[in-house]
Formats: sequence, structure tokens, C-alpha cells
Amino acid sequence: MSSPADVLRPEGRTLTYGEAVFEATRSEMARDPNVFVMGQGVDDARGMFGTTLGLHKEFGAERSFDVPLAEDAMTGIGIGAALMGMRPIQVHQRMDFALLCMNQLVNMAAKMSYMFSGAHRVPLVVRAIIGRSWGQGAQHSQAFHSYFMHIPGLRVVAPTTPHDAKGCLIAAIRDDNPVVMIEHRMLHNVRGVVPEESYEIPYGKARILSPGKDITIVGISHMALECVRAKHLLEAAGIDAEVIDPVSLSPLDIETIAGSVERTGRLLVVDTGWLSCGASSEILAEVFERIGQHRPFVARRLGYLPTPCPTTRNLENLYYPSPQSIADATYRLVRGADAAAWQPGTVDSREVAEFRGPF
Amino acid sequence: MSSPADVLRPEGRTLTYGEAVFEATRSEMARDPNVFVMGQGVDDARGMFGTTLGLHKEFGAERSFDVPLAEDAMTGIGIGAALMGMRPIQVHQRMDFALLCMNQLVNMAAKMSYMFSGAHRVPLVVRAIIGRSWGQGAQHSQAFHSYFMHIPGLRVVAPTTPHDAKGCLIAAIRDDNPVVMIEHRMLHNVRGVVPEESYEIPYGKARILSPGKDITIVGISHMALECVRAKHLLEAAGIDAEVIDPVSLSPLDIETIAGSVERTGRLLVVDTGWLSCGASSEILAEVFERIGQHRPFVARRLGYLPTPCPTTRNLENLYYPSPQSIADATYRLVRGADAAAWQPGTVDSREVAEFRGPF
Amino acid sequence: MEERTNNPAARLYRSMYLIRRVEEEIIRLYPTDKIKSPVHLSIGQEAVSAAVCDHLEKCDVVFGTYRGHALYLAKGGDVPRMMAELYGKVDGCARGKAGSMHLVDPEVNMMGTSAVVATGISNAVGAALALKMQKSKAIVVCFFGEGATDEGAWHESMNFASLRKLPILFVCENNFYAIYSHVKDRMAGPGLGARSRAYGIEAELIEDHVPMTLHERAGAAVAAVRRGEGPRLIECMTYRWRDHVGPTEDRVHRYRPDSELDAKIAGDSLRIVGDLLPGDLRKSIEVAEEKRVADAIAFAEASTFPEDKEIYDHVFAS
Amino acid sequence: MEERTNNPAARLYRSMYLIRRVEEEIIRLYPTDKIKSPVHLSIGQEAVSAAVCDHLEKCDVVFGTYRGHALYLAKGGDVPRMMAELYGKVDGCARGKAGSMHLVDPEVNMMGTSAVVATGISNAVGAALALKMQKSKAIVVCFFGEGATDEGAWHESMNFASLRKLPILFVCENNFYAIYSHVKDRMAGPGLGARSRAYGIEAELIEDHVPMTLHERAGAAVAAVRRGEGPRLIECMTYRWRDHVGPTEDRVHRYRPDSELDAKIAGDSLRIVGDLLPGDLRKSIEVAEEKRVADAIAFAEASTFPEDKEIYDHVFAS
Ligand SMILES: Cc1ncc(C[n+]2csc(CCOP(=O)(O)OP(=O)(O)O)c2C)c(N)n1
Ligand SMILES: Cc1ncc(C[n+]2csc(CCOP(=O)(O)OP(=O)(O)O)c2C)c(N)n1
Ligand SMILES: [Mg+2]
Ligand SMILES: [Mg+2]
Repeated sequence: MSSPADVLRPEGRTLTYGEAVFEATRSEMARDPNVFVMGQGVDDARGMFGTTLGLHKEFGAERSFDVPLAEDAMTGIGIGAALMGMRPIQVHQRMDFALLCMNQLVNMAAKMSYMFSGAHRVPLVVRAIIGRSWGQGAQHSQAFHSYFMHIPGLRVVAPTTPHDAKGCLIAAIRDDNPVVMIEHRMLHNVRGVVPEESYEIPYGKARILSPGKDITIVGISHMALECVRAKHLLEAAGIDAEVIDPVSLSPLDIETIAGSVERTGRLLVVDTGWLSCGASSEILAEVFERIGQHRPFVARRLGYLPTPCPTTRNLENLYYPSPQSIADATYRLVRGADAAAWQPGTVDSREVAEFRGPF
Repeated sequence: MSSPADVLRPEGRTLTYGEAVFEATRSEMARDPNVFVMGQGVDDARGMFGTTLGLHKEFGAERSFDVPLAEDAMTGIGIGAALMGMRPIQVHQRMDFALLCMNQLVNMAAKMSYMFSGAHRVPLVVRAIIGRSWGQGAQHSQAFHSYFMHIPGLRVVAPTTPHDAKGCLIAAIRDDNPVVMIEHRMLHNVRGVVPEESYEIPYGKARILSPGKDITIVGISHMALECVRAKHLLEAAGIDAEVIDPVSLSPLDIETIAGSVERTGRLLVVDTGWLSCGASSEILAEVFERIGQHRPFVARRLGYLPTPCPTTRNLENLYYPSPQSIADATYRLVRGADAAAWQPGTVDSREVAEFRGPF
Repeated sequence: MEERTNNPAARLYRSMYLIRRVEEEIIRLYPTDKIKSPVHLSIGQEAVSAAVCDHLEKCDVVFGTYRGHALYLAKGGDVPRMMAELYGKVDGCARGKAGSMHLVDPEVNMMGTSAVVATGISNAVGAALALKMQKSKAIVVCFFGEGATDEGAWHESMNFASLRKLPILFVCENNFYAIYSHVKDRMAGPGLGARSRAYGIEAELIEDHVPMTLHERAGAAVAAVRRGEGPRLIECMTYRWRDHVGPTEDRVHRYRPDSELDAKIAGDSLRIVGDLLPGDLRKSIEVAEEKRVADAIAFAEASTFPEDKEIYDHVFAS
Repeated sequence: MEERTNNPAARLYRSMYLIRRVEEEIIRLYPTDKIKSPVHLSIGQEAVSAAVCDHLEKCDVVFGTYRGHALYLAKGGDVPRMMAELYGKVDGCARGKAGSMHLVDPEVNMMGTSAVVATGISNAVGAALALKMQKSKAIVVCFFGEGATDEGAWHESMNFASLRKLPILFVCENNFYAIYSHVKDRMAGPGLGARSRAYGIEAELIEDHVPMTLHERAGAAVAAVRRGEGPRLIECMTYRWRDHVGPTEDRVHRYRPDSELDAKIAGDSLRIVGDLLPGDLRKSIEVAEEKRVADAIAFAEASTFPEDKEIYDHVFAS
């Protein structure tokens, strides 16, 4: 899992992330008649950003269907169907709406295996899309992966590459446990190599996207991409960053991350979410618990600013970490707070810059 | 705030924690006609463990009322009333039910001030009680303070002493922002000195419950009490622990905590909740960010085991940290993993041992 | 059970007697603190579970609530394993992890119960969706209190069940109270029937005077669902004799008049059904069920507590 | 506004014309990317907000949704500040932090709108509770789409409003679709009226053919609420001409037949109201409103973006 070759080099067939999600869903639906998809608009002409487009035609309206605006009950319905051996995939166009499902996900799905000592299992997949796109504002841009990471009994994956998106979703569908898959809207149009055959990405395996020796940068979901861009900016300053994509957030592959920090002595965690009690605090805390006693290191966290998301573009640009702000933070971590000022170059985050409205 | 004298020494009038909550509510209702209380059973014969007992008789049924089982809408109704200048206090008998309110609390209450650039404010208080008591099992024992700490725009307090319960609730009621107050059921019958006059406990001020020099133990809510007990056990091993109660979780007084670790070089965070992405990871991460560069230290976290809560007593006893398990973890942190074995003495957590069913 | 085919009153009596006696034993045992978890007793409400479940097959799936002893027993759940579960023992139906509030018996398709009000309703609808997709002949029966209908989850679940014409019977056990709060203080409008019909779901209100009438109406509702006519709701008026939670009779809290409780106790449905039976049949049922109860308690007493390491088991299915 | 007291059609026309023209300008401007946030247009639905709000006082409180331009304008919201908000400028009604989906104008008690469906409904009920506690004469009007009634929050809110007989008018703008999903695929049963009455809330369905009839019925409903008769609901049949979100006419997605859309456009309610007016009055209204629109755009263009440091402002009220 630690080789970046297969996911970052353009060898073989490429798909967008959205196409990879589609392919995983379609192939699993073909393989297993118990798999079905439900969610607002999954069978409409947009097909959830293309990820479910036309599945209802291919597999029938029973196996890919639109639902009323009833997130809480629809989650419970997914759980109930899963209890009976079905394998539902519930899709939320915006992760913000998953807040309506917390009771079912946390009080029911996550607990049934345990509460009933194995008498039940809940093979439910929840796909939750982080809605950053185009001035979406405070209620259509949030990321709650840490909420799910907090809960024993839930698995959480946040693939960054099309390759991992396909393999994580296949693994999630085949898993007998509830899995929350975090997808960043900005990733849907990103392209990468995706093998045609079926494969599962294992839980708890981080991926070293790009090796380096000066600092370990952990980027979650879309931020992994931004971190790779920051790495390139940092080359101009002579800094060689190692970029790690955790892929699986719960369980977390702290061994790979801590092993990297052990080598570099520096850690920057960049999250696509808020910091407080977030994935970044967990990663930092676990790295410290694991190596802090014998290996001194320095660390920082970046993520959304500690405010709701503003709508207007100039403030929104400040709100999200960017390759520049990541490079800047890295530089200061590596060279020290007193180091001579350095201005990172510019790089386009194409998927952000090219995104157009209305949503 | 750093002197334990006023809260731990039995000088002056004593009240139970529940009585202190009641007194704060009653005095604020008398002071401000806009304050009202709502929640399932607040006006019944049990009066929310006594904390709201009889308020409907004193202030009228309009100002302390029972509500239908409709946590989501009742939160929204509280928010709507708050927008119009009222000061509602919403009470959840079990914090587990607050999962039904996440959408209103996170998407609405926390964001209105910001989204509308100050045109609105939401002076809402949510009291959420952690339900550990008597074999409550997986769905009646959870603690979600980290969920609220994650959100910009929410304040979170978790007072441990009757003194702080009164002052935190008064501050929360007077605050123009949404405040979530975490109350541990095991604390309700605990007694302590509570001044008769009205006072506010400020946000962002931790309390050193008991000074010490060998290790900093941060205990959240009921765990602060268990940590004080652990401290006494540790005296037998010649270990002098400093016990800190954060009181306010968001904002967090990281300065006091980090300052203590700077002195002791050791940190144990004991949470009444799960570790992953919890308050304990945030505290550890922030302490490290603040002093890690210049002051090496060792640290550990304790909290609920990473499982749902089992019902049967022997497993439940393992699930929650206890004075013994805290003392044990402290001992190993101070003396090192290879130190000679040590068996902490026993101490009764009276409020736990004496608690009887049915709920 | 030889009564199965010929005498519904006998079947009902056996089921209700078992429930009553199990719960009376729980009341007797509770002060010993051997049962270290909250108990929500069904005494007074036995007829509903017993009458509905008498029409169900083993393959039919039921969902209930924390007030779930009656349903567990009426659906044919294992009695010794239930008692062991209340004791927190390893031979319990969930190896001591569940306690009274989360009884489960997959053998008889008694799905686990939930302690968060109304959460099982959408799960039940989901199970009905699965049965329909699987072209099963089984149906789902979903039990809940009238308090659960306050919740948004109920609304969303009813709507979806109706949209999809799912094979599900909703059984509302209206015992007037949610804890100490009366239904009239929580529920506006003409009642649950009107609400149910507003989703296109036929509903019937069944008073609790005559258990055999309840039995007959429940049978008709089950049959309609089984015929594929889509969801139905029955609202069964009933009454709990004991406190919301715990073993006491709960006259101290005075949220309900003593006279109300006394009248309900006087109209005991268990006695009414028992009176329909010839004395010797009644006696033989009682003797048999007493033995089951005693055996179950002995089983629970003899069982051991789970080992410490079990705490980590089953967080995930594997 | 001189028409206030004498000519409802003129008032309605002014309000609807303003809404239509503001949104047509948004359509014109959108391709320039000056408006960098999603826009949910009300074109086709203007009559509902205009007719209801014509009966409201400034002190009356309204709650709406992300499809909120019409309501904001009909309630008398500040037009230049709305345009500046769409531009993300510092003179916007929320200093650029809100965009199109969260318009707010406390001056006229236009409460902020929410982008999460159905979330504003319980807030509106809470505001009505406050008004009642405060013995205010004002009322609350809560606007939402038919899709919002799918949500549990709607059920819980209706029940509570009815229980407490709160001064609130629920206005459902039934435009048949939630994004591309037709109401008949989402809503089981006889319809919203039956659901509403099941909570004890009187309800009326108002077809969209004749705006003046809508105006009259809305007035009756507002008056009943104002008299203290408790909550009411009106379901206003309407239609959006444009895509769910964004400026296009959206014939490509084919979730609705062209003929359906064409018929609605042909029956344009703005024209119907305009035709009721003498030509010169109509003209003078149009001229005045054109100027307001042009001024608002000029205002928005001239305003600046907020400074970077503003990003930290107002996380908490102080
Ligand atoms: C979502 C939720 N809210 C509140 C509670 C607390 N609570 C437990 S039982 C109960 C009453 C439920 O009444 P009803 O549905 O009528 O069932 P009954 O107890 O009468 O059988 C309440 C409010 C809960 N468990 N879950
Ligand atoms: C809770 C929630 N679920 C889903 C969405 C996505 N969504 C945005 S608008 C919309 C349709 C709402 O339809 P309706 O209430 O009829 O209002 P309309 O758009 O027709 O005015 C949906 C599903 C959302 N914003 N919030
Ligand atoms: Mg009840
Ligand atoms: Mg609509």
C-alpha cells in the first residue's frame, strides 16, 4: 500500500472519481442482487453527479430509487433492510444532511452487532458528499467524518484517488458492517488510473502518495491532492515533503503515519474539516502517543478556519486550506518560525478553479 | 480560578449538583421573564432528577413545560423562540437523544449569528445529561460533548462541582449564544459548597482542583471527581498528581492545562466519552502544539473503552474509567512501563456504588 | 402447542399468563439487585402482543421497544435466555450485553428492541421493504407506544411504507402515557386513525375491553397485510399497571388518578380470557407455564457472567 | 406606496413585477459569474409570496427557504442589499456571508432563510410560541415547499403548533417538484389538507389559476390566525419555470414534460394581474420598479468585497 505508483502515474485506463464510484456500484449490483441504491435524486437526470446515472434503468427501479426528503427514516429503512440481508447504499448529496441521520447511524447501526452480541449485522453503506463547490455557504459545505470516527462500530473511509474510491466502495459494500464513505465534491471530476477488474481497498492502510524526507504531511480526502500540490511548491524552497493519504479513517493506519514522522521528525495534518475534536487532533494525538516518548517531533494542524463557511469568494478562499497555505505552514514548520520569509509560488487547483455554478 | 479552596472545602452552604442546577434555573427565571424551560417531563413529579421540580407551579405552565417526543422540532422551536428574544432552556434526560437534534444545533443554532452577520442571535441553552446510572446499556450512556466542541458557534461547558454547575448555567442562560451544558447523571447527587448569591463561571477557565507536581491529570465532568479519588490512591505510591477540571470545553483553557504539563512533564486526560476524535484528543493535540517544541512530556488518554456500552455490571465496570484504572495508568506513566508492579488501593465512588435502579 | 389450531382463548391465555408471571417474578426479584438494568413492564398490556402474535408465523418479523418483554415472549422467544439476559449472564439472548431493553431472538424473528423511542419503526419499514424485494411471504409487525407517534420518524416511516405498499402492520399500544405525560397533552387533532389515513394507511382503533375482539381484529389486519394490501395500522388501547420504569405500582407520582388505575386492574384482561376456559384447561396451562418460569429463573441463576475479554466482542460483525 | 389602501391588484402587480424583474436580472447576470453562489429562482411562483405578504404588517414575522428571493422582496426587504448579498459584497444584507440562500432583513422581520429543507419550520413555530408568550399581536407566516412536508420536522412542528394554538400560518408552495422528483412519488395518501387536519389544523388548497383569488383566500387565512384562532395551513399550487437551481429553463433533464411547463408559462400570473390594471397605472408601476432594480444592481456593483479579517466576525454574538 505504500507505493504511489499505481495511483499517481498515468498508466492504464483512467476514470474520474465519479466514474470510479459508478463503476464500483454497478459492478457490485451486477454481482450481488442484494445491493441497492437509495437517495434523493439517485435516479434523476443528474444521477448524483453521475455516480448513479442510469442504474435504475439497468437494474430496475427497485434497485436504484429516489426517496422522499426523510433522511432519518430512510437511514432507518436502510438499516432495517440490511438486517434482513440486503446491502443498501444510501447517498447524501451533501454531508450536512447526514446530521439528520445521526440517531439512526450512531444509536442503531453502529450498535446492533454489539448490543445483540452478533445476532444482527448491518451491511449498510452511507455515501456522504462534502459539498464545497460554488459559494455553498455555511450549510452545504461541512464535513463530519470525525463524528463517525468517534463511534465504535462504524467504519469510515475517505478515498482521495479514483483508484481508491472504487476499491473502498467495493470493500464497503461487501462489508457486513456499517461503513460511511466520505466523498469530496471537488474530487468527483478528478481523473486517475482505475483497473477494470474488481478489487477491495483494505481498511486501516494509509497510502504514501509521495515519499519525502523533511516532513510528513497527512492530507485527508481532497486535501491529500492539495498537499501533493503543496509538495511541488515546496520543492522550490528545497523542502522534500512526504504526503500521506490515510484513505481509511476508522480504523486508522497510525503505524504508517507515525513511522513516517519517526523518519521526518515533523508532522502537518491537513483536514477538510474543522480542527477541534477532528480527525487532525486524533491523528496528532495518536502519533504522539506512539512515538512521542522516544522521538521528538514538531507538528501542526490545518483545516477549515474556526468559523462557519462564508459564501463570498474571497472569504471562502481563506476558509479552505490551499496549496499555498499548506506550503506556507510546512515551510514554517520545517525552517522554524524565525526563518526568512518565503513566498510559495502559485499553482492551480484545477478542480476548484474550474468549478462553475450553479451548484 | 486556580484555587480549589472554594469548591472543594466544605465551608458554607452545601447543595447537591442537582440542587445547584435547580437554584440557577429558578433564580434566572425570577430575574428574567424571558427565561423558560422545556423538555420531556420537566414538569412531572420527578422534575428532571429534581433540577426542574415545581418550576411550573412557581412560574406558570407557560414557563416550564413538558413537550411531545419531538427532539428535532423542539430544538428548532427553542431556536425560533430565542430568535425572538426569549431564553429557552431545553433539557434532554439522556444526551443520546440529542443526536436527534444535531441538524438544528449544528446547521441552525451554531450558524445563525455568522450566516446573518449578526442580524440574529440564538440565546438557547441545551442541558444534556449523560445517562450512566444502572445498566443503561448502549443507547442511554453516551456522551457527545466532542460533537459540540467540533462546531464553531457553539459553546460547551461541563461543570463537575455543584458550585460550577450553578455558575455555568447562569452564564449560559445570560449568554446570547447557544450553549450546550453537559451534566453527568452521577454528579447530580454529589454535594458541595454553593454560594447563595448569583454568579457566573467564565468560559475558557479551567480549574485546578488539586495541585500536584508529578503529573497533570485532566478529568472531564464526572471523571474529574474520579481523578481526585485516583490522586488519593496515588499518594500511597508517593505520586503527587495535579488534577484539573476544564469546566469549559469550548472555549478550552489550554493555557492552564499546558502550563501544568510544562511543570509536571506528564499528562493524562480522562474523558467521560470515547477517545477517537474526542475531547481527549483535542486536549492532547493542543498541549503538544503549545509546548511540545520546547518541553518534552509523556501523555496518555483514558475514556470509555472503544465499544458500545455493555449492560451487565462486570463489563460495565470495565467500560468506564475508575479511580483504580486512573491510578494505575498514572502510575505507569510516572514510573515508566517497566516499573515494579503496583496495586492501587480501593476507594468507593459513592455516587456510582450507591446508585440503585430502576434508572 | 396443542391449542394452536383449536382454541384461540387458550392460546391467548397461555401467552398472557406467561408474560404476566415472568413480569411478576421480575418484580419479586428486582429488589435483590440481581437485575441491574431498567425494566419497563408490560403488565396490563399483555393482550396486545399476545393477540397480534397469535396470528404470526415464525418467519414473520417483529420489531418492538424497550417495553419488550411481552412481545419477546408472545413471539415465542426463549424464556430462559431472556431471564439470563436480565441477570446479565452469558447465556442471555445477547450474552448480557443487552439487558431488558434490547431483547432479541433471531430464531423466531424477534428483532432486537431499541431504547430510543421510535427508532425501530423505520427499521421495521426497511425490513418490510427487504421482504418485498425478496418476494417473501412473511410480513413485518411493528409495535410502538403512542408516544412514538410524536416523533418525526413515525411520519417519515408511515409515508414511505404507504408509498411502497409494504407488507407491514403498525401496532400502536396506546397506554395513554409517555412516562408521566398524557397523550392528550402531546397529540393534537382527532387522533391516530386520522393521521394514519392521511398517509393512505387504513387504521382501526381497538378498545381494550374484550381481548378476544382484539384478537379477531388483529387477525383481520394481519390477514389484510398478508394478502398484499399494503400497510395497516391498529391502535390498541391498553394500560400499564406499573410505573413507566421499574417494578412499583407507582401511585406516588400522582400523574394518573388512583381510580383510573384501579378500574384498569379491575378489568384485568388476563382474568377475562382465563374465565373463558374450562377450569382444568386453565389449570393445566398455568401449571405448565409456572414451570417454564421457574426453570427460566433457575437457568438464569445458574448461568455465569461473561468473561472480561468479552467486552471487546462483536463491536464489528465478522 | 399609494396603492396600499385602494387597489390590491396594483399592489400585487408591483410586488410580483419586482420579483420577476429582479430574477430576470439574476438570469442575465449569472453567466458573468458575478453571483458566485447557487440561486433558486421563484419565477412562476411570485404570486404566493406577494399575495400572502400583502396581508402582513411589518411586525409580522416570516420564515422562508433557500428559494427565498420572492419572499424577501414581497415582505419589503431592502432590494439593493439583496443584490449586494448575491454579489458577495460587504453592503449585502449579511455582508456577503449568506449569498442567495440565506437572505435576511430584520428591519421587516424577514427572518433568515435556510438551505436545509424544512429546518425553518420549527423555528417559525418557536417564533410563534414567543409571540404568544410575549402577548404580541403579530403573527408568523412560514413558507416551505411541498418537499419539506416529507420531513419529520414538519410533522413535529405541525403537532406542536396545534397543541399550543399558536399564531402561525403555514404556507406550502406546492410546485410539484423537489428538485426533479414529483410530489406523487414522494407523498402517499389523499394530500396535505388531510394531513394538516389530522393535526387539528384547518387547511385549504388554493389552485394557482387566479392570483386575486389566492390573494383573497390568503387574506382570510391571515385574518383567522390574527384573530387568535390558532394555526392554519394553505397549500398554494404553483410552478417554477426555471431549473431547481440555477438560471436555465431546464428542458434538458426531461423530468417534466415540455407541455406542462409551456402551459404554466402561458398562464403567467404576472400577466394576469397586470391585465387587471389600467394601462397607465401598470406602466407607472413598471417604470418605478425598473428603476429600483437598476439602482439595486448599480449599488451591488459599486459595493466592495468584505475585508479578509471579516471572516472571523460574528461567529459568536457579543
Ligand atoms: C427519542 C427518545 N426521547 C425520549 C426518550 C425517553 N423516554 C423513554 S420511554 C418514553 C415514553 C415513550 O412513551 P410511549 O411511546 O407511549 O411508550 P410506553 O413507554 O408508554 O410504552 C420516553 C419519553 C427516549 N427513550 N427516546
Ligand atoms: C434536509 C435536506 N435534504 C435534502 C436537501 C437537498 N434539496 C435541496 S432543495 C430540495 C427540494 C426541496 O423541495 P421543496 O421543499 O418542494 O421546495 P422547492 O425547491 O420546490 O421550492 C432538496 C431535496 C436539502 N437541502 N436539505
Ligand atoms: Mg405510552
Ligand atoms: Mg417543490
